[in-house]
Amino acid sequence: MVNPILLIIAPLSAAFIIPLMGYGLKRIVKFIPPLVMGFNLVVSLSLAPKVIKNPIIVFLGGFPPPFGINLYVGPLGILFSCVISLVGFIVSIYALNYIKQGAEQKYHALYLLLLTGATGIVLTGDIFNLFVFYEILCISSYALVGYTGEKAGIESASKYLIQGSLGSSLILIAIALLYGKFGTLNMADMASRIDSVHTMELFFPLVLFITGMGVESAIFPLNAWLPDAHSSAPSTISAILSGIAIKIGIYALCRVIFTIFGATDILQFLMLLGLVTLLVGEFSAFSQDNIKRMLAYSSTGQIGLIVFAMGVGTQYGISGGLFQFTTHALSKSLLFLTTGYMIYRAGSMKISALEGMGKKMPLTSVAFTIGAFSLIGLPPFIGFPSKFMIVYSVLARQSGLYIVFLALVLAGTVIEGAYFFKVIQAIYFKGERKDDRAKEAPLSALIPVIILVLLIIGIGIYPKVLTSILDSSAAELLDRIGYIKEALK
Amino acid sequence: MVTVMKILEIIVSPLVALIVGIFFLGLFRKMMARIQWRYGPPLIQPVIDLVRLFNQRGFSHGAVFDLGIILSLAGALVLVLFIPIGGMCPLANSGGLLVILYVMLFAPIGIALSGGEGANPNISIGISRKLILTLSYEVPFIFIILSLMSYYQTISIVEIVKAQAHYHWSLFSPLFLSGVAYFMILPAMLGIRPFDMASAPQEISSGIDVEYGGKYLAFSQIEHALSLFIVIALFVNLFLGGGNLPVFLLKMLAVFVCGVFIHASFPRFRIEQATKYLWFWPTIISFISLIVIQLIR
Amino acid sequence: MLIQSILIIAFGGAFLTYILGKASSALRDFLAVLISVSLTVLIFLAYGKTGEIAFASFMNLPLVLRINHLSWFFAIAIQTVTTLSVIFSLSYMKGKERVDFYYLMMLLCNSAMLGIVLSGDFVSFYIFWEIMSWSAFLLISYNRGGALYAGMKYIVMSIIGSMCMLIGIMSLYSTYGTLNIREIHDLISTASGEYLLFISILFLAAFGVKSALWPIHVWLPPAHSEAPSPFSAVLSSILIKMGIYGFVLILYVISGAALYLGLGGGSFRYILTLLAAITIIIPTFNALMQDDAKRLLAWSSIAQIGYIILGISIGTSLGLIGGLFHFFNHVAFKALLFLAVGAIEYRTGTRDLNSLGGLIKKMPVTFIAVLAGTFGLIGIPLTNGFVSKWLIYKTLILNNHPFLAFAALVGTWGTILYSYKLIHNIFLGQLPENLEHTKPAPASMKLPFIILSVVIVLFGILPGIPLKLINLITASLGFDLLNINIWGIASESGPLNIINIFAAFAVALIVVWFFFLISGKKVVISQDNSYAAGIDVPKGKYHYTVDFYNPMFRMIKPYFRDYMDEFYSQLVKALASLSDRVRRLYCGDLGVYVIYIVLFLSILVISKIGLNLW
Amino acid sequence: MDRNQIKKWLESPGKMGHKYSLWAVYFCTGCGIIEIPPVITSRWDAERFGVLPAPSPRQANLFLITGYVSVKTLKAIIKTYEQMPEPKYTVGFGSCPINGGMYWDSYNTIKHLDKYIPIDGWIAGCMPRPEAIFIAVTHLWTLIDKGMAKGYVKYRENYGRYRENQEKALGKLEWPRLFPIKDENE
Amino acid sequence: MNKEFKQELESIFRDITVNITDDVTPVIAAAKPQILAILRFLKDKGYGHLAMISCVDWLKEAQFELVYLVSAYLKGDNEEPGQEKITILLKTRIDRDNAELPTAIPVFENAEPYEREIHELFGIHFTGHPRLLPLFLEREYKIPPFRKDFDSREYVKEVFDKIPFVEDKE
Repeated sequence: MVNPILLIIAPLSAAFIIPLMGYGLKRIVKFIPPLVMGFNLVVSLSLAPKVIKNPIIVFLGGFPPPFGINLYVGPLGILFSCVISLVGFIVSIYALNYIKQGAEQKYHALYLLLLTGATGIVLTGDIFNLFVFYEILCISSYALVGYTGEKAGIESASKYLIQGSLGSSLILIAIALLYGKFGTLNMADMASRIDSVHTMELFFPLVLFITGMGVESAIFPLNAWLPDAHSSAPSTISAILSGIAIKIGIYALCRVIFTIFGATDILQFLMLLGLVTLLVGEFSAFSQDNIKRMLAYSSTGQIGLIVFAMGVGTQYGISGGLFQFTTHALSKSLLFLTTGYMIYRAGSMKISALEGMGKKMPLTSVAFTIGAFSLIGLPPFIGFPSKFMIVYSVLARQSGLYIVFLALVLAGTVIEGAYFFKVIQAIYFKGERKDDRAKEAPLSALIPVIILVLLIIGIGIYPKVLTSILDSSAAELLDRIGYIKEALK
Repeated sequence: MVTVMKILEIIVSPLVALIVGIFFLGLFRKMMARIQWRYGPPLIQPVIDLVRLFNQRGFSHGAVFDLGIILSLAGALVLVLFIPIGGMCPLANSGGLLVILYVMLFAPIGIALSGGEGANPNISIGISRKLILTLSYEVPFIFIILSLMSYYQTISIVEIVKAQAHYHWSLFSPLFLSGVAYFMILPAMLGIRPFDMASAPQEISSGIDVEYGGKYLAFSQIEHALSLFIVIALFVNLFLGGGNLPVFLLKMLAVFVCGVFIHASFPRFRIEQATKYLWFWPTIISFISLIVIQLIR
Repeated sequence: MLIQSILIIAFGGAFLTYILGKASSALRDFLAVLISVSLTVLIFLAYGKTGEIAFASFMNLPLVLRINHLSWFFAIAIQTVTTLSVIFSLSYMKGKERVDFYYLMMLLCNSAMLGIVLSGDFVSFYIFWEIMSWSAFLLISYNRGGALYAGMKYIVMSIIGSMCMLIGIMSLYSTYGTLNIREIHDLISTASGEYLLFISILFLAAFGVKSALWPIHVWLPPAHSEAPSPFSAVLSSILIKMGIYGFVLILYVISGAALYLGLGGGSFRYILTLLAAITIIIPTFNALMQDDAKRLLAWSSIAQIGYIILGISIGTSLGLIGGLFHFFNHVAFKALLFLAVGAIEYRTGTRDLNSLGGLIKKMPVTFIAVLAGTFGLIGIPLTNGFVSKWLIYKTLILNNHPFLAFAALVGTWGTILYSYKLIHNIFLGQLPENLEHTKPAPASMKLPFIILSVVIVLFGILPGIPLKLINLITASLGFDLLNINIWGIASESGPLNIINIFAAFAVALIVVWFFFLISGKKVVISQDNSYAAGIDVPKGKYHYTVDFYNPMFRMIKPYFRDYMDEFYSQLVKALASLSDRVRRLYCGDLGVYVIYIVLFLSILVISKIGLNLW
Repeated sequence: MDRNQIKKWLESPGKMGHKYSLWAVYFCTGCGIIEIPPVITSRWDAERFGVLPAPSPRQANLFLITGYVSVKTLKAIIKTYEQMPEPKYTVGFGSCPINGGMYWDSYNTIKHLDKYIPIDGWIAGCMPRPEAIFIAVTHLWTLIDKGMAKGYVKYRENYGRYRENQEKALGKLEWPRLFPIKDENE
Repeated sequence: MNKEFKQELESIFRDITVNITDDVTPVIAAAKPQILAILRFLKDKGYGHLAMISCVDWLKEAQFELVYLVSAYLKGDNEEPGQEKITILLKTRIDRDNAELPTAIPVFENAEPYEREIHELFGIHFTGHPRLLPLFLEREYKIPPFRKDFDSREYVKEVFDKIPFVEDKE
C-alpha cells in the first residue's frame, strides 16, 4: 500500500530539483512534469479502491491528530487528486513544445509547485496546513499568469495577486480566531468541539472563510480577476487554472462549510450565489469577441453551476456537483488546449480570425466542437449525465422555488449553447482560409487532445465508472461525525 | 327499380342544369339588351354561338391546356349531381355540403391550369383576380354554410331542404342574416358586373378566355352556364326551400332576374375594392348570424 | 431483437458511410442508398410487432426500446422519406463540397428520428431528440451565408425546448421513480390535475417548438429555405412530425384520452385547438406573400401542421384518425414538393418565383410531380389529402366547433391560392430567355417523384389501406374502433364514401373527354404564339408573375406581418444589450474589484445579523 | 334571315352557326371605327343578328378592316388574321382597303389589301353608314350560304404567295410561317 | 421689350438678322455654326421650351431650312410683368446634298425625336445624336419621302403595283 504522502512529496521535490538541473541537462527539464504527474496519477488510482471502503489517515511526524499534522485521504480527496493529476499530466504533455520561449525551468518549477499546492489542500486534514498549501497554489498561479512577460500578463497577474492576497489574509484571520477559540488546528478536532460553542461566535470566522475562499473559487462579486488572468495567461496555464485551481477553492469552501462548521442553513444562500455567478458569467460571455476571455467567462458560469449543485445539499446534489466538476475540468481544459494552437496559428484571439479553421485544422476543430457540446450537456458526451444528476437533484427537492432556480440555470446553459454554437459556426461554416500558415497542430499537442476526447465520450456513454466514487465522496462530505470519528480514532 | 330511377336521375339532372344554364345565358343577353333599349338577340343565341364555336378549329397550347378545360367542366358536372334539383338529387348521401364545398374548387383550378398554359399575361392577371375574388367571397360563404349546418345540425343538403319543406324557408327563419349575406356575395359567385373583373373584356380582353378559340370557348361558356346554375340552385335549396321542379325553376328564375338587374346597374369594382367590400359587410353579417345561431342552439 | 438491429444498422451505417466517403464517393453513395433501402425493408418486416427490450442502462436507469403500431407508422414514414431524399441527393449533391459530411449528418439525423420513435423510455427519447437537434443544426447551416443565421435561430429555440423537456422528464422521474413510458402511463392516473397540466405544458412547449406551432414557429421559414433541398424535404416532412409524435405521446399515450379531455378543466384542449386554428390561418396568408419557392413551402408546412394538431387535439376518434392520416399525407406531398423545387433549383439555379416561368415544356415530369403534390396539399377529391381533411372537418362540425371549422376551410382556400402561385410562376406562362435550354430533371430525381405521386393518388382512391392501420393505433390509444372499408369510413352520420365521388368523377371526365374529342379538330401552337394585340410577343418580358397576388398583398400586408419574428428579434437585441451592460461590471480597475470583495463581506454580515436570512 | 328554319340548321349547322353568330374582332384601323359604335349599340343594335365585338381574335370569326391601311398597321392586321381560328371571314370597310382610296398615290399606305390577306366582302363608301354595314352582313350571309366566302381556304392554299407579297411589302417578318412550306405545292 | 432684346441679340451675335414679323414674333435667321450658341442664349433668357423643329426643302436653291420654335414656359400671368408669352423662330439654312447639322440635345433634350423624324424623312444627319433610328416608316427609301424630288406616284407604281394579285389556281 503506497503511503499517500508521496503524492505531495514527489511533485514538491521535483519542483526543487528542476532549477538545480538547469545547468547540465537543459533539454530533459520539460520531461519531468509529465513524469511526476504520471506517477501521481498511478498512485492515486491505485489508492482509490482501498480508500472508498475506509479512508486512510497518515500522521506526519508520528504525532496523533490533536498535535501533529495528519493527512485525511478519503474518497473526496482521492477523486480530486485523481482529476488534478490526470489534467496536470495531460496539460504537461501539451506544454512539451507549446512553451518554448522564456525561461523554461521557471515555468515547469512553478507548474509543479501549483500542482503540489492543489494536491496538498485536497489531502490535508489540518486547517493551517490547508492554508499553507493554499498559499503555495495562489503564489505559483500569480507567477504563472504573468509568465509570458508582456504588459497585459503582468498587469492582470498583479491584479490577481492583490485580490488573492486579500482573500488569503481574510482566511488567515479566520484560522487565527478558530485557533484562539479551540486551541487546535486539526479540522476533525475543531469539528468535534464546534457544537459546544454558541453559533453566533462562529459566525464571523465562517463569513471570513467564505469570502476568502470565494476569491479563489471565483464566486460572483469576487471573480473580477478571473477574466483578465485566464485570458492573458498562456493556454496551458489557463487550462490548469480554470480546470483545477478554481475547483480547489470550492473544495476548500465545501470542506469548511460541511465538515468544520456543518452550517447547512447557509446552503440556500450558496445556491443563490451559484445561480448569480452562473447568470453573470454566461451573460458576459455572450457578447465576447475574444475567444479566451469568452472561455474564461464560461468558466465562471460553470463554477456557478457547481456551487449551485453543492448548495442543493442532498447526497445526489453534491455528487452531481462533483460530476460537473470533473466534466468542467476535462471539457474546459480541452477547449483551452484546442484554442491554444488555433490562436497560435490564426495569430489573434478574435473569433472572427478563427473562421474557416474547420478545413485547415480538422482534428482540433472537431475536438473543440466535442468539448463545447459536452459543456452544453448534449447527450453522448460527459456533460449530459452531470446535468442529468443536477436537474434530478433539484427536482427531487419538490419545491416551487427550486424549479424557478432550475429554470434560470437552464436558461444560462441555453445562452452558453448560443455563444458556443456561434463559435462552431464561425469555425466550420464561415470564411475561407487562404493563408497556408494554419496547418494542423503538432503531434504532441494532438495526443492530449485525443485522450481528453476519448475520456469525455467514454464517461459520457458509460457514466457508471464515476458514480461509485462520487457517491462515497458525497457521503464523506455530508456525514461530519463519520469524518471526526475516523480522523480522531 | 330504385337504382334505375337513380341512374335516370344521374342522366337527367346534368341535362336539366345544362338547358337551364344556357337558357339563363340567353335570357341574360336579352334582358341586358332590353335594359339598354336594344332589341337584343333571340333567346337561343347562346346555342347558335355554341354551334358556331364547335365548328371552328380552336388553338391549343398543349396537353394541360385541354386537360384543364375538361377538368373544370367535369368538376361542374359532378357538382350538379350533388345538388338537389327539384325533387331529384342523385348523389345526396355521399358527403353532403362538405363535399359540395370541396368539389366547388375543381372548376377554378381546372380553368386556372389551362389558362396558365395559355402563356398570356392577360390570362395570368385574370386568374389572379379570379382566385383573389374566390378567396374573398369564400370567407363569408363558409360562415353562411357553417351557420346553416349548425342550425339544422346536419351536413346533408337533402335534409336541409326537407327541413324547409312546409313553407318556412330558412330565409325567414333565424338564418335571415345568413340569407342576406349570401345574397350580397351572390354577384361575386356568379361573376357578374360588380365583380366580373376576372373576365373583363375591356381591360384584360376577357381575362381567362383570351386564348380560348373554337371548342375551348364553347366549353368555357358551358362551364360558365353550369356554374351560374349551380350557385343559384344552391341558394334556392339552402334558403328558399327548393320544392319540386317547376317551383324550383321559378324560384331560380326570380333570383336570376335580380342578379341581372344588379349586373345592369353596377360599374365594375377594382379587385381590392371587391375584397375590401366582401371581407367587411357580408362577413360581419354572416358572423353575427353564426353567433345568433350558436346562442339559439 | 429487430428494433436493436434497425438502430445499430442506422447509426453504424452513418459512420461507415462517412469513413468510406473518404475512400471513394461512388462507394459512399452506393452504401448510403443500400443502408436506407435495407432499413426500409427491415421496418417493413416489423409490421404489426409489439414488444419492449431493455438494451442498455444509463445512471442506473434502464434504456428501453419499444415498438407498437404508432411507432411503426411513424418509423415507416421517416424511413421512406429519407430513402427517397438520399436517392434524390445522389445527383443533387454531385460536385458540391463536403458531401461526406452531408451524408453523415443526413443518416445520423434519420437514425436519431428512428430512435425517438422506437424509444420506450424518456431518457433514450431525450438522447435521440438531442442528437436529432444538433445534427439538423449542422445540416441547416451547411450552405453558408444566410443559413448560419437560420441555423442559430433553430438551435437556440430547440435547445430551449429540450431544456423544458428535460425539466419535465426529471420531475416525472423524481415523482414516479421510473421513466418507462408504459409504467408512467399506469402511474400517472393518480397524479393531481395541476401536476399533469404542469408536465403537459412543459412537454408541449418542447414539441411545439419542434413542430412550429404558431407562436414558436419563427425558426422554420429561414431554416427550410436555407437548408440544402434534399434535407429541407426531410426537415419539413418528417423532422417537424417528431413534434407531432410527441403531442400524441403526451396527450394520448401518457395521459390517456380521458385524462386529456379533463385536463385543466377541459380548457387546455380548447386552447390547443385555438392555437392550431391560428397556426392554420396566419401562415397560409404569409405563404401567399412569399416570392421564394422554398419559403412558401415552409410557411405551408406550418399551416398543414396546424391541421394535424387540430385533428389530434380535438379529442374525438374521428379527429385523431384524421390528424394521423393527414400527418402521413403531408409527409408524402410536402416531401414531393420540396424535392421538385430542389430539382428546379438544380436545373435553373434559382428558386425565385418572380424570375421563373414556362418550364412545363422543359421539365414535364417535375410538373406532374408538383401537380400531384399540390392537388394533395389542397385536398382535391381523389387525393389522400381530401380524405384526411374531410375527416377533420367532419369531426369539427359534428362536435359543434364552427369557428375552428371556419379556420380550417379558409385555410384550404388559402392553400389553393399559394399552391396555384407555385405552379403558375414556375411552370405555366412564357419561358424567360435565360431558361431557354434547361434540361429535364435527371433520372435519379424522377424516381422519388413517381413513387410519391403514386402514393398520393393510390391512398386517395383507396384510403382504406392506411385507415385500417390508423384505426388499430387509435384503438390502442383508447378510442373505439370505426368500421372502415376499403373505400372510406362507413360511419353513420353522413358517411364519406369515396366510391360515389370517384365513380361520378370518372364518368363525368370520360363523357366530357369523349365530347371534347368528337367536337372538331384543334391546331396545336407553340408557347410564344399568344395574342398580344397585334404585335409580336416581346421575348422574356411577356410573363406576368411578379407579385402574383399583388392586390391581395396590399390588403393583408399590415395584418399578416410576422409579429412573432419581430418580437423575438427584439428579445434577442435586449438580451445582447443586457449582456453588454453586465460585462461592464468587470471594468478593469483594481480599486473597484477590492470594493466588490468588501461589499460581499458586508452583505454576508448584514444578511446574517440584520435579516438573518440563514 | 332564315335563322329559324330548323331544316336548314339540321342540314348545315356550321354555315348557319357562322351566319348567325358573327363575332367581330376589336380591330380599329383608320377612320372607319367611328362607324362601329352606333352599329353595336342601341341605335342600330347589331346583336339582333348575332354580331358581337369579340375581345380577342381567338374568339372571333369576322375581321372588319375599317379604313386605310398604313404599312405599319398591315403587320398587325396580318398577325391578328393569322391568330383567328380557321373558318374566318374578312370584310373591307370603305374604299381605302379596296384600292387605296384617296391615298392611292401615298408611299405609306397599302393599296390593294387583298394582295396580302384574302378579303371576302367589301363595303364601298368613304366610311359606309351603319345601314351599309348591315347590308354587307346580309351579303356575307348569302356568301356563306353559297359557300363562296372561302377566303381562309384561299389563304391556306396559296399561303406561300401571300407570304411572299407580305415580305415584299414589309421586309423580313419575324414571326414563323403559319402553314409549313410543304402543303404549299400539293 | 422686343427692341432692347433685339439690340442685345444683335450686339452679341454678329451676322444674324432679327426682324419682328407681325410686330410680336421675332424671327432670327442665323448661320449653322451659331445655332447652338443662340439656343443656349435663348434658354438662359428664360425661353426654355423647344416646341418643335421643322424643316423646309428649298429644291431650287438646293438648300434645307431648319426652323427651331422656342417659347417661354408660362409661369402664371402676373409672375414677371415683362415676360409675356412670345415664341421665337430661329431659322438656318444648310445645303441639300449630304446635309448635316450638330444636334440640339445638349441644350434641349426633347429635341431627340424631332431630329430622328427629320433625319428619317429628309435625310439630314445630326452629328452627336445618340439614336438616329427610323421612327415611323417600315420600309427603306433611297430618297427620303419628304424631299421634294421624291415622286410618290412613281414610287407607288414601282413598288406596290409590282406586287401581283393572288388568283386561285383554277
